[in-house]
Amino acid sequence: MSAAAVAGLSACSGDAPAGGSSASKEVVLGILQEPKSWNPAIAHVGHLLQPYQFVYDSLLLRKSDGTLAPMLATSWKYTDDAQTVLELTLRTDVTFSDGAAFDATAAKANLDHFKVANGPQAAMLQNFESATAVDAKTLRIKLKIADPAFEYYLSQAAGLMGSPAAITGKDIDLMPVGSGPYIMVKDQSVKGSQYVFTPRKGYWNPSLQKFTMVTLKLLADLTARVNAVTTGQVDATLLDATTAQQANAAGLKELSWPVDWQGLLLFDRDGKVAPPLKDVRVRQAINYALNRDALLKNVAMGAGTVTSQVFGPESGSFLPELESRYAYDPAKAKQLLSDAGYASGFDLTLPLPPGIETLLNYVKQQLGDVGIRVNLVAVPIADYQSTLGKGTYAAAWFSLFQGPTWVACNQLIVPSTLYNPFKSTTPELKALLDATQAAGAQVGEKGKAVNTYVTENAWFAPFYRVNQIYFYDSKKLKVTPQVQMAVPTPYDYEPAS
Amino acid sequence: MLQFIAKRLVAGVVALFVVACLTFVLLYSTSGDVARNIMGDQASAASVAAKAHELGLDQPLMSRLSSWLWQATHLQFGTSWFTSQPVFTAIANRLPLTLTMVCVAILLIGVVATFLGVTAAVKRGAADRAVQIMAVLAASLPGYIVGIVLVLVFAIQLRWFPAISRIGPRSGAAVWVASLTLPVVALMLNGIAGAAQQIRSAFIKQLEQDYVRTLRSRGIPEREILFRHVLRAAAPAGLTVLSLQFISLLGGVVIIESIFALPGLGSLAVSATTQGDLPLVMGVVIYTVAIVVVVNLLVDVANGWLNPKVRVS
Amino acid sequence: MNAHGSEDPAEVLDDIVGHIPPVSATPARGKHLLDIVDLRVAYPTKGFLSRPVEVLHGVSVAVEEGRTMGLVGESGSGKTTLGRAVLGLAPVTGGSITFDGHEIAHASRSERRKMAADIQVVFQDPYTSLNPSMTIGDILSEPLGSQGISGAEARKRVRNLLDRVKLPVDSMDRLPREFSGGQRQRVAIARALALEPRLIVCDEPVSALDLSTQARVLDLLLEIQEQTGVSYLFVSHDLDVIRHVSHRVAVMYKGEIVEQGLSGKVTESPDHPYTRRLMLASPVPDPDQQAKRREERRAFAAKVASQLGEPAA
Amino acid sequence: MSAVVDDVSAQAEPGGLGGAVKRPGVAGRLFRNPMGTASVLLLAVIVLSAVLAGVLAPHDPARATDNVLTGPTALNLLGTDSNGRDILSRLLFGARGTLMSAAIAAVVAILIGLPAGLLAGYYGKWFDGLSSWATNILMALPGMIVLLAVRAAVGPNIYLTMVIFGVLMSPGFFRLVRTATQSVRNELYVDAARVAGLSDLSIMGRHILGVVRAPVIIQAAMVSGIAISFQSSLEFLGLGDPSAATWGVMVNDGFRNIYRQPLALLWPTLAISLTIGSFVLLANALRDALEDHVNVKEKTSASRRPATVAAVPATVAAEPVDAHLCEVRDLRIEYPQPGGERKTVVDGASWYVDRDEVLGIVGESGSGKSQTAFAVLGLLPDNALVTSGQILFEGKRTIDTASRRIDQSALTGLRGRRISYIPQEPMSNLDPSFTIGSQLVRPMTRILGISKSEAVTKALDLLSAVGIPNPKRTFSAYPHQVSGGMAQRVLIAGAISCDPDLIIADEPTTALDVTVQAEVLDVIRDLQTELHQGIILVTHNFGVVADICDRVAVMQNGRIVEQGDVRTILRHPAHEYTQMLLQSMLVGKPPLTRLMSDSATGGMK
Repeated sequence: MSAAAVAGLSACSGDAPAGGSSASKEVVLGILQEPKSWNPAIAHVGHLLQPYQFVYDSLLLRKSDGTLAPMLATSWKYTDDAQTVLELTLRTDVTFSDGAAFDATAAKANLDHFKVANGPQAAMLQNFESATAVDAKTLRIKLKIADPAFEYYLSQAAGLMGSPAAITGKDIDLMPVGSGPYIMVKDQSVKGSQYVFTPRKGYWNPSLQKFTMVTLKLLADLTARVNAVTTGQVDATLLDATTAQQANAAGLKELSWPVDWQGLLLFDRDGKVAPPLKDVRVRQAINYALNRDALLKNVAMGAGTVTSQVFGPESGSFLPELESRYAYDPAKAKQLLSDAGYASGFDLTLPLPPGIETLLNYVKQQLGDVGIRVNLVAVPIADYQSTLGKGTYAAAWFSLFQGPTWVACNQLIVPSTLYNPFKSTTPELKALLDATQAAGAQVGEKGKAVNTYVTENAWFAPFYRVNQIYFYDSKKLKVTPQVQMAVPTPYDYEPAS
Repeated sequence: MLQFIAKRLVAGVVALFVVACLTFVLLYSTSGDVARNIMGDQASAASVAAKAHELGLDQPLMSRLSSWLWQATHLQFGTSWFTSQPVFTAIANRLPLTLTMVCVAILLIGVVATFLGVTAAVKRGAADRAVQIMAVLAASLPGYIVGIVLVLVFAIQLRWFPAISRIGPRSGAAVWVASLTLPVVALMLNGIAGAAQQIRSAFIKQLEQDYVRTLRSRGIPEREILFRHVLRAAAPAGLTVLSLQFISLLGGVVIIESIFALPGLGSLAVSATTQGDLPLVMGVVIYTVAIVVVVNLLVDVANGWLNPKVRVS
Repeated sequence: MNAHGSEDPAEVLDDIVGHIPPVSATPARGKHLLDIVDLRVAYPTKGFLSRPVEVLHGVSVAVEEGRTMGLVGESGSGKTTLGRAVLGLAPVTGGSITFDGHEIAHASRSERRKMAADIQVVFQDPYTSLNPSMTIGDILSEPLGSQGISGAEARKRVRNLLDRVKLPVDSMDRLPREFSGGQRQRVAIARALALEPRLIVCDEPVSALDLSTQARVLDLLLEIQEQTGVSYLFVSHDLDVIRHVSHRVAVMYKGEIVEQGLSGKVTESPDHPYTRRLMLASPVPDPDQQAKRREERRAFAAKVASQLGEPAA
Repeated sequence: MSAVVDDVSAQAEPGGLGGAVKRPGVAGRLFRNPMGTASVLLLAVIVLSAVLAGVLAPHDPARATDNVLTGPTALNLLGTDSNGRDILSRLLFGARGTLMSAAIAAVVAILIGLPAGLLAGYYGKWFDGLSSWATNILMALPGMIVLLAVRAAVGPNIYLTMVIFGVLMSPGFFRLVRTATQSVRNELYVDAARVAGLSDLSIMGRHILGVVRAPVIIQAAMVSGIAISFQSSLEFLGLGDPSAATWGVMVNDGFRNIYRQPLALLWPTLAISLTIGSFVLLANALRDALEDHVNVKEKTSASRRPATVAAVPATVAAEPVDAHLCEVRDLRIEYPQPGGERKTVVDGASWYVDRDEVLGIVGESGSGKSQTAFAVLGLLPDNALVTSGQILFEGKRTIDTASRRIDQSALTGLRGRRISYIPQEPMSNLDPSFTIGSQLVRPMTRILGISKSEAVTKALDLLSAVGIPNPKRTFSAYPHQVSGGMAQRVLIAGAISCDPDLIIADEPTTALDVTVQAEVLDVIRDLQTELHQGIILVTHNFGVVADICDRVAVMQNGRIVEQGDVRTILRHPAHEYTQMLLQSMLVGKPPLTRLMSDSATGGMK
């Protein structure tokens, strides 16, 4: 009820240029993270993809349901059986904000740049060999080896197209130069605080320019976001289950969709740091010891789905029967530990990032109940990923998004990933992975075997898929969630009409 | 007087240099894995190593220190690891807000605390006890508690002020006033009573001086004695109290900015610390210490000016 | 001194008499217990590279066994510094101090400790010369303890000391603040006597005391000298006190001795104009005699001034 | 009064120090203060509950349950946190971590600050310079920013952070100890100890540690409070160690769930505030206890302000037909003592002074002579009680008989205009911040209502009248630029600047050298001969009395024992006290002989 009043206050207080009737088409979104650089090659996923999409178009568009649609590329297809040559047909009516025209040469330049720019998602192009501008509107991409996720990548960070002249320049860090629906208003944007975007004149697809102004306000702190969205200072933002009640009471509209799975990654499958983990029975015992329902209820207020597998329902390799593969059974857990020779339990050290202590305290409690003595060691968030990658810890909690089959395999299972610090593999698994990689359209089906293998061998101890809980002011706008993505894409917001 | 100022200036620069060296060594001797953190989980080991090289993390500490110092003499403090922004720019963007808050707060503390302190010193009795009780209360409540209570009451419940800052680069005065009222009040509350108590002591000490009695014996009105003579004599002590308050406000602003999501130096310090953005942390330390050095210099000069022994010689 | 010092008529005169050479610096006869020859003392000053300030410019004075050497002078004359130099409490930069044939001007702390039994002190201010938090018993046994006397023997000696300075034995368990100024000075004398020294430096021992108390303390000091044969180096600004207790007298002025000799001679019919001025300035307790002395003083000042061709103040 | 009276002054010294009154120690005084008792008790409870947490806690503080964020229930008296753990039990155990952090910070700060302060204060020289320099740098560091930097460098290690915080807090101790050591080091009793042959180490142990002990405890209490505040702030920001069990971590947890269960935030903040508050109160109470005995002594010399007259019926004397310039009748001034009794400092004193006359009020310390003078000026300390008597200026009462208060309205018209004052200490009685000229001019423009330029001319005349050779230079000088003798002349010039009828001179030459004293007395005498004021000269020196006074009143223990013509009193004293005082004079006595007939064997009664 007061949102209108606050919005009015904001309009007259000089936050926004005098907009008259168009004032209602301005939107303020609360964001959790900000881009490190506006270089499109530095884009990431989720929170760190959304801001780029306001100013950069991608080659392909990933719709809110996860299906791919034309964007800068009007059509695309693999031209060989081995699925290693991909040919895209590009739009010819697109320009970048610095005036340069978008064509196949520009697209090639972007892919080449992405490959060498050493961005956090550089691995997306690990199978990319070369790109060729056949003509102005035809781009041919050659892959070293089939990559079932490649089209998906072109809708993500790897597909963002910047002006070829700008992306290698120095200024790109601070000022984006793309072909996207909006341009950043530099003198109203402050790092660490807010970014302001206005529609770009002459954009090829005005239907994507739904707002007269978009402000992204960085609010890393959850309570600050609750305060901001309930008092109408931002129009939409991500909260969580614990704060949902407050936002609902303020009359905000709630969206809820699963994205990340959370659980323990039992890295040390060869027992290098924690010998007990070498035994599959011990890893299974950990899985049986977890009371997932209690965790979900106590920590996430039930907003999610318990699971025993790491592949998500939309991944293509999801197996409903694995959902409750390790139902809560502490007696069985103790039995398995006893069988493995650890009847009196063992010590397990887990790294503890800030903010996760509630969850891990429960995990510690539940594992302790079957005799596994968990020691939590605080690790700053800044060091958390690198600590995991160094193999200091035999197991660790993490929250990871559930991508398509091959994305998930690449992220979690292959020996080269950060989340496999001990490079564990077996010949059997390797064969399954190879088959999946080469499966083409059958990637999901083949991936099910990988899923079954890692679940049965208890490579992980997943807890649940937690729901993203997103709130927005329905009087001002309408939001559709983006599947498998932490926050909606810019295309998912529209004014409330 | 000029020599006096020059001496203090040199001392300040030396202090800055020492603090810079110590902070640099403290920060950078333990930072090994920041490249992985910058690059994210999908980056390959090779690209992480490349990043580390790009940041100069493979150089010996002392050579990094000397190159930092050399850059610093040109007012270049490196580039943020996480936002690619020059540290100078990042801080320059945020400094005005923080300085505004701190300066407004210190001015208000100065005025209110002087009023309270003088009242307590002259009236004694109930006024004195009230100031003492306030001082104990204020010292007992950490800044974050005050901040949270102010947000809950005045922003969430009463909606008189915004819960989080609405300040942007082109915001008008109205936005600044609205967004900064609660934070400044929160900042002040902790300092005001303590400063009042110290000003009270300084004032009483001067009231007990022999010359006050002699002035009274000369028939000078009490009000003139208090405000022309005693207040002036107590001013150096009061200024010193305020300069210490200023230093503590620069720390307190960290908490307050975080609670009110204000884009100032304090929230920059917190986010840089959380991320391990060492160039920014380093820059924030140097800037705040430089500000303190300047403020202390101003206070020294003011005190020197107030003291005829320094001024006249 | 100060920027306008020379305008003070008293100091104009000071400058004049300061240029007159010292009178009758004849060495004292008899056995010298303490011999100070050409003593120079300079205090370091604050600040980097600033030169030390010399406060004694080559002073020679001697104390005979069992006798009192009175040292008189006004503030800033260096008389107290001379006493402190003998005690090893002032930085000696030149000359010698010989005690009983031993050079002690630069004695080390351990040599000093041995000497503690021979040279003791009574200070001016009986309020700060006793540690307020120690009982009289502790204060008196402190010097005994440093010479290895403790326990029952120490207590016995403390009792004797209290008896000797006419304080009741139950004073032992009391704190200094329970005693009056005169009583405290008795405690200080008892402390000086604890090790049965041969020389006591009395630094203005009665100037903080009331008239009647001063008389009693002087009586006590004289009585102790008769009984024990101790020597005194007696420092005071009061010519009357010096005349009363001294066998020989030295007059100090701006770090130098301007006149010394037998007490009667120096204090009754001085040769040096400064001593004469000092004598004429101290008032006598009879209106008519004082009126006469006042006239003498004025006449003398006029004479000195006219001798130097300047108008009288 | 007591068995140990040997000196007359013993009976009359401020604070009644002559007797053997046992005063309670610092601890005793601390507990006499309700705030002190409360803070000690509260801290004791907090420390005990931390120590006995294992016994007292109703639940395992680490036991996570499914009762998440409940309010207070019978099972969980204060409710549960986001892990369903019992908040009460966690508060009890959390006190350990929080108090330990405070203790670490305080101990580290003391371990650095105390020895460094002792060494710097005692030996000075290069170490003092170096450590003071380092201290200044440390004090210029904003603590929170440094702790953030430390956190960025070493990670969420709360104890290590507190060690660094202790280093940051060490300047407080350093300065405290250094200042105390320096002042004690210059005390004569330390010199006496050195002369007695004590080593530096035992001097520090015996004389210096005792002095710094209490201030260090006070500072430690303050630092402990600040440390808890900083530590919980860091944890609130999420920069603490989330696996540690401290109140700050509980605050962080509570804050994150503030909308689900505000009580989970309330309890730990309450615990933190109470603990910090106790430390602050303890420090305040300790400070009060330490300053207690100083206060009693200082009060008598505290600011001279209008005094209250107690409601005692006055003996209303008949107004004399031809009034003296100033007359004091049966004046009685008392001070309340901490114990509830009153100390009488002036006990029924009566005297008068006329125009063109110098009255000497002579007596030893504590005789009440200065108090009488200040009563005439109406500048007694706040707590002084005028319990009887009257003061008449030209027959006009300055003590209001109806309200029994000093009639400030009457005195405001007199003070500065008709009655003026020459103080004892020349330097401390001039405001160091103003030029001598401005301090002379302002009363004249105010009282005489003359223009500023007239006042300047008159001030220059006055300065030359009091024998200052170059009035213009002195006029524009600051007090620190002139000598003590000159300053006293300036004060005399000030006293006569508004042509007063009565000058009250309180020991005007005591602080001066004897040669300067003679000249200052000359100035006063010459001015009086010319201007014919009445002068009340308070002194202890019979020589000064003989030099300048016409009449003398001798005071002892607040009473006038004898008064009369100066020659009569000095040559033929009637009262034994006056006789004894004159007997103590050294002038004319044979040297090296006893002065007192009862020499040193006892005291006067």
